[in-house]
Amino acid sequence: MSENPHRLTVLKPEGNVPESHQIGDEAAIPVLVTRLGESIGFFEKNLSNALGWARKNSIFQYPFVTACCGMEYMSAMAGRYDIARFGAEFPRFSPRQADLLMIVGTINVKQSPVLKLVYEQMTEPKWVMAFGVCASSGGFYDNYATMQGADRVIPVDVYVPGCPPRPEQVLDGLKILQDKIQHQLHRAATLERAPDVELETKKRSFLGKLLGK
Amino acid sequence: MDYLSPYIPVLVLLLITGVLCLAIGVLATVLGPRRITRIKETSFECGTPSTGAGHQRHSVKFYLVALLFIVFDIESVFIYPWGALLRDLQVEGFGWFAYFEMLSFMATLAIGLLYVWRKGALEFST
Amino acid sequence: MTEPTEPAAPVPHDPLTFDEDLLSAPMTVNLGPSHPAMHGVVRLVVTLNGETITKAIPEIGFLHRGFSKSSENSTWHQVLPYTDRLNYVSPLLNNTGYIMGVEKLIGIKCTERAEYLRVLGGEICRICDHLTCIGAIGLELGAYTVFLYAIEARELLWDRIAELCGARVTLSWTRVSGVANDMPHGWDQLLRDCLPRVLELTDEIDTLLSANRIFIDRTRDVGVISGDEAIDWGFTGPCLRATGVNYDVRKAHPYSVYDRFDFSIPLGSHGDTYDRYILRIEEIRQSHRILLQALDQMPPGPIVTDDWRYALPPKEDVFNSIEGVMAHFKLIMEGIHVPEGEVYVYTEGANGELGFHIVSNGKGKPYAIQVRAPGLPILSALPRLIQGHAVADLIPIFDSINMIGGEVEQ
Amino acid sequence: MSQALVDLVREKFPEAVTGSHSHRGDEVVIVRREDLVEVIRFLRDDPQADMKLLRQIAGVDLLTWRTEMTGGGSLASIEAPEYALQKTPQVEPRFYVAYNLYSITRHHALRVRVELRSDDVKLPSIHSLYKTADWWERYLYDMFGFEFEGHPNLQRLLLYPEFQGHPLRKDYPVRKRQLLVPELDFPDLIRGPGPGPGGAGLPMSQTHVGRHNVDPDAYD
Repeated sequence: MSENPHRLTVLKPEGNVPESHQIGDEAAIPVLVTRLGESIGFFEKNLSNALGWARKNSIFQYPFVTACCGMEYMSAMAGRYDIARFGAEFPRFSPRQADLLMIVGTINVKQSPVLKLVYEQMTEPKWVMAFGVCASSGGFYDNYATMQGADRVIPVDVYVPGCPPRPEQVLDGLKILQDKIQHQLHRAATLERAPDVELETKKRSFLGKLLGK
Repeated sequence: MDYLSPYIPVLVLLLITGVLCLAIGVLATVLGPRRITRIKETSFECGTPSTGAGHQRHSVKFYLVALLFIVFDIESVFIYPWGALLRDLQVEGFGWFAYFEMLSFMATLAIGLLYVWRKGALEFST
Repeated sequence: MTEPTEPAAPVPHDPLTFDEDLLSAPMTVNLGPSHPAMHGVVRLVVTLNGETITKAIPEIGFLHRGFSKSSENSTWHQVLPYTDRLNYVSPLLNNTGYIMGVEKLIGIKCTERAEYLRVLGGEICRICDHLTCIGAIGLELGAYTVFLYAIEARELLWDRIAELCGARVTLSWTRVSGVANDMPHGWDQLLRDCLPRVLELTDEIDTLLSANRIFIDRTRDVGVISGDEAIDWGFTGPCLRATGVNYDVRKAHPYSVYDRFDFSIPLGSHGDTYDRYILRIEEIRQSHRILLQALDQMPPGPIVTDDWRYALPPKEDVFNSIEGVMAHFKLIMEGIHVPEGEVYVYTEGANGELGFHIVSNGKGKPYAIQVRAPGLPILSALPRLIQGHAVADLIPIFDSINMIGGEVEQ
Repeated sequence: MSQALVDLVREKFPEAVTGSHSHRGDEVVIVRREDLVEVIRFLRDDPQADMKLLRQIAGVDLLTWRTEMTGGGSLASIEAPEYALQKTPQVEPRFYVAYNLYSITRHHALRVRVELRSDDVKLPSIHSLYKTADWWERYLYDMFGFEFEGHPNLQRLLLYPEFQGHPLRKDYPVRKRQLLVPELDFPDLIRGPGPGPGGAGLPMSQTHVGRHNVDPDAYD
């Protein structure tokens, strides 16, 4: 990978890229192991499948709604094309409690730092769905004001085409995301510090010291 | 032991909910990944970097409302047991006494309410 | 951003007075762009004294997609999809507004049947816009069932729109001097069947909200503005009629075939959030009346002019005659040549008067095009509307002006 | 009947009105920059005109009025090519600002037009007459760079403060993006992985893939 000045040192997003064994090691290329079963032990495989099943069926979404796709988002959320049938019904308007960042609508240049900050503030495991063509590739707004797709700002897992996509397409995108979550490698509590950040020693309350947090 | 027997289902219920909450809490901390980064620690202000201090002096009005709430909430806490036991008291002949007792308790608080009302502490948007 | 508190003047302290001199620092709250109540595109920095709002600075532009610049580099027909995405809640009203501007520049008349079809589709979209606004008001005040009823009613209407125009939200259905395709066979009976259900749901919402004690307390005399000041701020549409000023473009300057229908314009009296809400419910019923009359008076005839300089020739002519092929090719490749000129055309959008200022230099592309979005002046008056109210009142006020990011920030 | 309005303005301000015409039913009055505020105050306060509603303030850049290429089928079609823009703008006055006024009680409309030269884009602000003019003037400052003297806070309305230039001017290219967040390295689906064409490290958005003014040897 040539040293590209524009390349942002992006954390290896644990959520949507199968976790490589050494987090933060640039050289470790996240190889998509063809047969997941052989690479890890029996217990780890079952735990990963169980965790994948639990996480895929209870996605809390953060609806980052900006433009016309919001109308179809309402339809997907409301009674007829109910997204609740797939467990993703509960919108959480705080990145702390959300698993899925749904970018619904156009991301223009002024909105890109906002989108990046919200993505960075989301807690792992996190996934991103680009809802609609404008979020996937800028749509037909190829001009000075519009980012040509949200994946120029943050890594995106699932692209839902359509301007705006019909609610069935959205549910199909959600199914694809759920399959991806199911087949990812989920590991137990990984307390690695992020490579480039060493938090100063936090003043820990009595309970904090007690629980050794 | 038979005196406590009606409470066994409640005990079982408490046990189950306790175990359930504990299990969820422990599982979440054990299985959930924790990647602490500097940006994640900053406060979320709808996507814009937060400005200004986190802790500022709140208006006194909030404190007043909280105080009033506590006063009248405790009052209602005392009324519930009284209401439950009124019938038994009446059987033992203390009915009227208990009734007037509670009436005087509520009268004093009513006077307090009147004072606060006249003083204008209830209008919030001054 | 916290302003320093002024030093309290040394006045003889009356122990019984409350917190006159216990000044606390005004708190600055940032209702940022990515906020559900701000529709994701407006950033409002609100300075609070306790609960009451003292100052609010709106910042917009988070959905500025360069409509004018992109339209100046597309042919006259290619601009249509851009106009859909201005007010994406009632897209056909934008299409009609823009195409009437182009027709006014060319000086061409739309065919009779197409006028009725435009009115039909436009009124259905107006009902959808009001339903979405009412659903949002209900949702953000906690009435989730109102939201579900409104979206269900809108789904029914979107089915009819999908059958008529082919798409649910982004229609691009009008063409110069006409519409893209005719009404499918038996569609008017489908519409007649679904309208009573829509009205039933609207009445359900009406009974749920309009006489609801909590709703009235939250919206009556909240965000009040007088008629003259509203005009000074540039209000039009339901927000202006809520103050009692009778200005509706369909009645003031009857364009298209609106003069053939009898419908009334509901007027409010207080100019507050409750009136803006109740007006929208009333306008749904008026639009329903227009729809029924339009269905009854629907004339037969062509849906687009046969002048091939401006309208695509029918397919059998394109495949069988050389003139058809030439006309078709030149229209697609070069776009229609609109005579030089500058025009401002205004129609009644769902939120107010939607104006297009179009300049043409005789070539295939619009030379300059700017939209008079009904939402922009109303949003600029937001700090004035929420001044002195509690933070909780900010949400219903913002919902009642029904700000649509797409049209305000083009 | 709004022709009577034009005559009313013409005889009230004979020297201020430099021209007037009517096109497709829209009355237009061209006014000198200095008397703009007077004319509009007269139109607003005069009971006969009674123009209480300022609908819109629109701006137009007449730079490529003659040289605009014919319309092309696709968006990637011909913008005004660079070489045409380097030449000094022959069109003088280059910009004009159109004030669309309307009277709700009289049901008539009028457009007041002020023409500006390219080197001197100042004109008086009318925010004292209409409260709605505040944001329209900020919009025109943002898009065209017109300085409205006397405006309370003339800042960009839609674009971010770091934006250089004024996009709705005809010499501003359509796709010139000024990014706030550096772009992620983006594998170009057509040309395969690695930085986009147009020199090492130039992210996709800055390139003009398949568009006309990219010199051929820029492709690596």
